[in-house]
Amino acid sequence: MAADPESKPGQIEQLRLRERLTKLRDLPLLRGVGVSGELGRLERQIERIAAEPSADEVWHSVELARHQDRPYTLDYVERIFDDFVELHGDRALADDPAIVAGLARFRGRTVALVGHQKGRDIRERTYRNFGMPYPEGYRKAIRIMELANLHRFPIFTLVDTPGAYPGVTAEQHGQGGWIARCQLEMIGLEVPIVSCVIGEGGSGGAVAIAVADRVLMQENAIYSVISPEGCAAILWRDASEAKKAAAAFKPDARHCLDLGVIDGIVPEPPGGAHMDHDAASALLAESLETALGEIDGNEPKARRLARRDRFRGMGVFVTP
Amino acid sequence: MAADPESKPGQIEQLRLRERLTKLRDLPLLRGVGVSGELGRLERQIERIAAEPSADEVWHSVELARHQDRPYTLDYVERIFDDFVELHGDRALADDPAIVAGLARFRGRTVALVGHQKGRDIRERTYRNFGMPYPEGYRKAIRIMELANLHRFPIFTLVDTPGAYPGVTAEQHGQGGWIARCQLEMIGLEVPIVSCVIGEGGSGGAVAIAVADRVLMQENAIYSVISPEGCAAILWRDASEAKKAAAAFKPDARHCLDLGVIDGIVPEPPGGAHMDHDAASALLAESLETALGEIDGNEPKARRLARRDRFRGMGVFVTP
Amino acid sequence: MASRIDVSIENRRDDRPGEAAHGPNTCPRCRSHYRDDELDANLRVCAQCGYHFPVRARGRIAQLADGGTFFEQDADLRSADPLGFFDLKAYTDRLAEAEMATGLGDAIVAGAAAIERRPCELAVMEFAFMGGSMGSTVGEKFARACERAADRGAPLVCVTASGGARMQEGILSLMQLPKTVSAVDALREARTPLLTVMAHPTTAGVLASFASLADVIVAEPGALLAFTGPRVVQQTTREKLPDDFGLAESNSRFGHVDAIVRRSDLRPYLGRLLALFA
Amino acid sequence: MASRIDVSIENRRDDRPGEAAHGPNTCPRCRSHYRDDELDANLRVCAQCGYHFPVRARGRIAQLADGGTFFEQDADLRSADPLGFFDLKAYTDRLAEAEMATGLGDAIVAGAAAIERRPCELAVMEFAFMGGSMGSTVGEKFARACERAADRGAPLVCVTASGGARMQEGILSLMQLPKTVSAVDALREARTPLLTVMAHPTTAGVLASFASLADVIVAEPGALLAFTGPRVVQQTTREKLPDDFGLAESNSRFGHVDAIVRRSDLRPYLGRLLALFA
Ligand SMILES: [Zn+2]
Ligand SMILES: [Zn+2]
Repeated sequence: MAADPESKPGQIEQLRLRERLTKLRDLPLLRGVGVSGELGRLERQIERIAAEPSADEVWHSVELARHQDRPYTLDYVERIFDDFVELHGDRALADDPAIVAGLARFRGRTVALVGHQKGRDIRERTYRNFGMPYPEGYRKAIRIMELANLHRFPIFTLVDTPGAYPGVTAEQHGQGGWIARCQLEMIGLEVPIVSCVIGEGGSGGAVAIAVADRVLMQENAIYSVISPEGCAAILWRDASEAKKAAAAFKPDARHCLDLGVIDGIVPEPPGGAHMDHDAASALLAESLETALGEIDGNEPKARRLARRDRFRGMGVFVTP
Repeated sequence: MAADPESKPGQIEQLRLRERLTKLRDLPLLRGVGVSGELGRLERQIERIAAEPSADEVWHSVELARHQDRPYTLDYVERIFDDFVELHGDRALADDPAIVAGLARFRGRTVALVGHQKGRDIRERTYRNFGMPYPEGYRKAIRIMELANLHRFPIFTLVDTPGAYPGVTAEQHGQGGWIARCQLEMIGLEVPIVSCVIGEGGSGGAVAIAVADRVLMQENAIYSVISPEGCAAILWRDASEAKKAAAAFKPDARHCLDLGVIDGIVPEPPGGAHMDHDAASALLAESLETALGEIDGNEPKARRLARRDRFRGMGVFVTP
Repeated sequence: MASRIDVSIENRRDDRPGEAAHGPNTCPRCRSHYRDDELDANLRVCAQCGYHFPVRARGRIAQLADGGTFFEQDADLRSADPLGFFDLKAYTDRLAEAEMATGLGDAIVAGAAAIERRPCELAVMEFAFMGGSMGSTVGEKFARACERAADRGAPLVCVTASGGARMQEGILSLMQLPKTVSAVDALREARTPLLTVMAHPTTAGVLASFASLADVIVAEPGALLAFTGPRVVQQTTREKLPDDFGLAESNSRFGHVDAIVRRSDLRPYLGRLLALFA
Repeated sequence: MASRIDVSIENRRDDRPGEAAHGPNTCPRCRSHYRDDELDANLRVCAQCGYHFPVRARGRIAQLADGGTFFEQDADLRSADPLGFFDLKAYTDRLAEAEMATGLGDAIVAGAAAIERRPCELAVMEFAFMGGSMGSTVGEKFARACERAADRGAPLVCVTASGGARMQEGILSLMQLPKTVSAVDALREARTPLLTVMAHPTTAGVLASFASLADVIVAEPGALLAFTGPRVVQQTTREKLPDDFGLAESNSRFGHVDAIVRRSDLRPYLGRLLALFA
């Protein structure tokens, strides 16, 4: 099976992989690398992408993406941005602490920032609901993105959630609908949007704020349709088979890049982002700047349509 | 004082009144009259506008506007429109029965309809909350108006509320903010909008859905910043002085027309709309059609700006 | 740690509270039993208690489209296996089995149709095909239906029944959310109406994408419409769930659907809407 | 029968729960007493308990605008009496008395200013002028401030304090809601920022129009921000009111304001926002 390193990927996949790798080698896809000058590392990463990552490598990403010392959105905000002013409330029902949003200065200009926010200690985790938003959080995100669109501020989103909160009230308040509306909102914006998955990109609750012109992932982030435990519980009928499940559905950055889901991988400091928040922030900042620079000059309507086309084209199917 | 028929209106008012009357005589402002052929009645109504209405006349309007047999929004909908499909829900929290909204056919075309809805019997009154919306109702209104705008359906709104609901939950859910946003929404729409006050046009809760290209009032409707009882309680410190208060703040259709707040008065059957729902509906339908016809052909952006200018210009002040 | 599950494609068949598995033609609410032809003749609604049995995609099309008007499109599209996914069974085997069992190439059937003499595009999901899960093929067929609708200027009617994204396609299945949302955005830009009929169950990734973005949302009585199903909510939060948790009736009360329409009324109701949007 | 009151211009001065009327310089929360110059030196905030006393419009401008930068506009605008309104007293007499008492032509002062060296338009409402009620003149001066802001491309900062619409102008006062909303719409079309500082009390017609439409809404601690004040809610519904009913803190919890900012922080906070929106 695919989780097993010696198994062969399907024919179609091999074809796609080869095509993508050809392009990859010509593109500065590992964002931030060029700036930090680690070109050898770029080479090595491309080699690693060429090889099917092992189950152990995939699982290592899962562990690092959830590492309790990993930087969260506000850790990056305080290191990367100046004059951050957090804005609160969905103007309807609540302010959801699982999503932070606001305005800040980045490289001398004003930008809007939206990100999931986990908590570091027990108290803050509870307050932030472990980074799992209610519909109120997505409404706040929509509001701030509309504000940014009106005043022509570029938008950065940082994605880091196990998923949207699966609770009774969240359902009653329209969790599914607001995840959908948040995506529709982002598809329609005329300002540049760069998203980066900085930890767990968990399912609909993650993609809700990741409909961007450029989608990045940190080297050890994961982005997935379901948690490994959830997948294992359903398909293997045993949540402890999470490692096997992760290897099968491949939530790691390298696979996401290969599948065309993300545009680049943001390097982390040696050992992972949790080892050095400052270094991780510097690398992320460079990547955000590079990615923004690529789309910043484009005509707004053209950029919006390119974003739509980007997502319209996602997926693999065959016509026999 | 002004409530007293023999008192003199102020100089500025006299000037405005004369100006408006000059225009009035040249315009088909009493909508529906031309069609129903009661030209003599038009003349008499103009004469009545020319005279300062008496306190009794104003109070009579207040009583008729609140008459328990007066037709409500759904009474008109079933008589004036075909194939009405009611749409429900604010997509966030609830469906507010104090506001009804939907799509229907009118004179062979599809229109959107939004209106306050009171209840006829005790049970329905409770269900409809006496026509006093929560923020949820205004969100539903916004949603349906956005739907109409997308699909280029003209919008009719029927206004009939004592006011937005003054309750704890309504406040917590942002009553003031949603009344404001509903007005902003209407200012921004590119489709034609015609509103008619069909009963009580009570304060912010009424104007929230009355930001239209043409605003009409039925002959015995009232439109006011506060209820007569509320005004009396505050200014006379005695709610039983409501009749005096009403005479002073002049919520009747003739005064609203004179002050430039509405564009026309929709005639009611003899004795008032409650005497003959069918006849009242026919007169209202003619008026809606006439008013829509006046704005229907205009270029959407120009119509939107004209609507904005219309409300921008409201009020009387002096620069000594 | 994230042990929550918000996409379940295998086990949502009987997620409605209080409804255990029975024979396919036994009413789970009142235990009435029917022959297939009896049920079909009553639109697969229990004549005794009004329970709405699931309807297969082809049966739904027969119920809704005017006779002889449905013209299927993209029937030849098939799912690839981009991840070489293998759990207890290979994804390719699951696809082959589902195709054998349903006679369909994937979990959605789409094409041109007329409902009550109103032309439209009609896309109907098939829950029997891997729990109606949305992979690249479902997303693609929905997006193409949007594009055909916009091109023709005909409304798109979509009947949804889905456990969510198809996890065997990994992250690409999640990408079907923004992909179908993009298609809806283009549809809206063309001012072409989208009407969804949410049948049991409409959950997770489908609820969290195109299904919720319709101009008008109609639900079938008793349908589960939830981002997260009751079992997972219960397991994750230990909350006591309301009896009607996630059902169409609850969604209606909370303002998320325009109307709950009984199956016997569905065709004329859609006909009226299509006339209004024509 | 409609016996509800949602606009009260006379009696909202002490609508905050648990705060009875005292001398103007006695803290209603901790009973500390101050001389005028003491209070002014501390921005009219109680040094003991942090209670925010009301600030008059001119005082607010002095607190917020950089010295010498405020340049008033439309100071000559005066309210007319379109209805010849007379209750226990003539409206014209009330206007004259309010002007005598406040030295202002109406309940708002507007003009060009700079806050922390950032140019802006500044419009400040005066509650002491007929309860900060909004009649045609207030609406006009706000609308003109919007237009000047859009023309100059400078953000508009508005400090609100109002009992609502001015009922002595009848329906024309209600029309100031859509009028100011129209002005905000034009401001937004010009992509010019609007920031509101909601001071105590911001209620009824002002909350239900321009104040709530700002890009960023800041509230002062303890300010009553309600469409309907607690007394009327209590009288009308007989509901038990939460202790913090309608207060800034409650509005913050329910998602209606971006931040509650203490008066001592207000000027630098606005300066940061203006820099971000520059
Ligand atoms: Zn049954
Ligand atoms: Zn004190």
